[in-house]
Amino acid sequence: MEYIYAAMLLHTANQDINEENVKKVLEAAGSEADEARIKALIAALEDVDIEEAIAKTAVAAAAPAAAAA
Amino acid sequence: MEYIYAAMLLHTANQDINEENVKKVLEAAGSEADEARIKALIAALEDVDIEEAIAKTAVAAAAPAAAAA
Amino acid sequence: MEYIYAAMLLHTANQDINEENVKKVLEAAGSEADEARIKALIAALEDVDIEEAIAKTAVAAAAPAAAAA
Amino acid sequence: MEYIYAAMLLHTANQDINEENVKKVLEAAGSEADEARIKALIAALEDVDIEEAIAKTAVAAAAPAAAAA
Amino acid sequence: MEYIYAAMLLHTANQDINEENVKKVLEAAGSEADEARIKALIAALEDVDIEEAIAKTAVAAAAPAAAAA
Amino acid sequence: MEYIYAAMLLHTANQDINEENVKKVLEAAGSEADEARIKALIAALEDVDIEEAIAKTAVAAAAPAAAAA
Amino acid sequence: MPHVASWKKEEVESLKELIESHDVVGMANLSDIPAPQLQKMRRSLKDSAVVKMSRKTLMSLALSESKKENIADLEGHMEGQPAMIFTDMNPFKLYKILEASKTDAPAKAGSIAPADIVVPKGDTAFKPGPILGELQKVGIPAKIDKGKIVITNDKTIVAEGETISKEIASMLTRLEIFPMEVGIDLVAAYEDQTVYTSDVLTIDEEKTIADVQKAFTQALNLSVNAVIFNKESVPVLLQNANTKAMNLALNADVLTSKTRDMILAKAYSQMLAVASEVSGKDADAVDDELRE
Repeated sequence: MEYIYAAMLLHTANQDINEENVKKVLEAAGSEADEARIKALIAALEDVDIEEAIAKTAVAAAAPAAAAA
Repeated sequence: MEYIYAAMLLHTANQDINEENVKKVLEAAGSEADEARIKALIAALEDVDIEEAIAKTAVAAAAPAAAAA
Repeated sequence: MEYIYAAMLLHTANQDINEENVKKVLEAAGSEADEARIKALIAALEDVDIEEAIAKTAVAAAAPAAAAA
Repeated sequence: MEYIYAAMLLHTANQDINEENVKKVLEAAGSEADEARIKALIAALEDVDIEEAIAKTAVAAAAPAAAAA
Repeated sequence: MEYIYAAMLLHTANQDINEENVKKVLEAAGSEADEARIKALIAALEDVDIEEAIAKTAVAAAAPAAAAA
Repeated sequence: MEYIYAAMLLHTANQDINEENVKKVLEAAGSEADEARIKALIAALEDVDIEEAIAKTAVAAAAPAAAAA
Repeated sequence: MPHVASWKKEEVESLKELIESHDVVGMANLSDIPAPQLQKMRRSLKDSAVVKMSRKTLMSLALSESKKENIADLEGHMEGQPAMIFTDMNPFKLYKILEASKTDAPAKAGSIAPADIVVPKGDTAFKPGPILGELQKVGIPAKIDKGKIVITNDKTIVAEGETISKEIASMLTRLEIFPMEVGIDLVAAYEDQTVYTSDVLTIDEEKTIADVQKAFTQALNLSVNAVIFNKESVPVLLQNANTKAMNLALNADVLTSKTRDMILAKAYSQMLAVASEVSGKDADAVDDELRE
């Protein structure tokens, strides 16, 4: 999951999620930075709206609470 | 959330969540690294079992919900 | 509500919830400390399990997350 | 939660949530008053309308529960 | 998901999930077979019990919320 | 499930799900390719909107979490 | 072909030609199809399939004389009023189309129930009269209610596979229950050296959709659990990461832009919870605004 957190960190800091940046963050965290995985991540993120993806979590989280009430 | 993401990144990478590491990660992500906030983060996480805290659903405002139910 | 917050603060700090302590906290917060009310509070709290009362608020946990996201 | 309770206490007592006040309250409650955490607390609350934050979250919490009820 | 389907297909057919096989399947499906991504796939699957990973729900996100409710 | 996996692979790779292609993929995966089953699959998939079926799954994904509450 | 009339010879030749010129040859049963309906079906199949009725002997002859391997096996699948169907479409698809074009028809005395025949409870169009006794006689629970004859319970009147009696058939028709399906029954189909029988040709579309969904879910699960990045898994991984980060921040009471309001509200609701316990013991222990 390091890759995902690195992407989220860059996103929150308003930085480009590109190979160089992801690698830099991972290395700062003492994590191995596999080029292929970084590439796959970036390619996958191209069509993804991070804010939207995160917002969906909350929706899913809200449902059980409602059901339990 | 940058500070939390940085902490999650370090935790996932099996690194110590200490001032130096958090700062390094935040800076690599091009994020401002405020010393006081880093210190506060570390202090807040000191007594927390991170694995448990991650898995446990956060407890938030319940009373009004209960009242409505 | 100050009285309750004062009591919770003492509880979280592992201090006795007694007249002297509640008064000290309220005064530090610049709040008026009504003796009779403090006494009534302390008497009432004797039969209340604060942890349990707080734990009950967990029921709707997830709902606010939705709004915040 | 001590820091949060201290802030809420001051807020309820219509006092400024500043370093000095938070520290005073925490110390009166026999709690350790970590400077960094106090600073982080104050920074985080700076632009926050506490009443609104509470009301907003509470409303959100109630909505799904109400729907289910 | 092509890479995943290719891996699942090989797994179900009791074939080794190795570079050569994944490539062969992807090419048969008229899909581009990126060497780096194949390598990343194989590395990621190395320590994974595929049967288990297939069955375990991915949307873990909401589960803790449900559990708490 | 090999036949379905093969079909999904072709679908994801934007290739026609026809006898020839399914057979090619299955054989590349070292799987036996039974002509009748391939034909049955293709006839069955003709009226199935794979994207729609997938979209429904995604919606359902959130449901079990809710159900668990 | 000695002693065979020339029209028969021609018909066999024409069948053989059709066999040779189509990938798929089906053997169907046309029993019980009213002529107008058969006409309609033929018309709707016009562009995709040819339906040819002929004598059994002539069809057998054509099949046995065909050079296509194993096609003679179709002979064993002549049932009722057999007819041959010629098409180039996938035999599974042919079966699906024929099944879909079947229509409901009234029960006939002596025919076999294709499935359980249920008379549903509820109002009927019948006015009170001797029909009540007739219903009861065939085992349908009925009574008079508000000037109408009402069936009181769902009743399975003929089980699957049982023969429909004359009385029941006529009653079902009067109740406007049409339990039979009429259409071209494809008994078997030949393609590429193989004869597929109807049990093999049946497609369960719902199961196919369920399988597609299962495959996708499995692929998504595997991608997420093994942290393999693709378009589908990354949003879920982001969600999971966000949930974990939020859990950590909220449980450790770390104030961030996203957790601040919630943590404040948490403190407030905890205070309310304690206050409510306290006021339950002594209303004077809390201030006015907290009194319930």
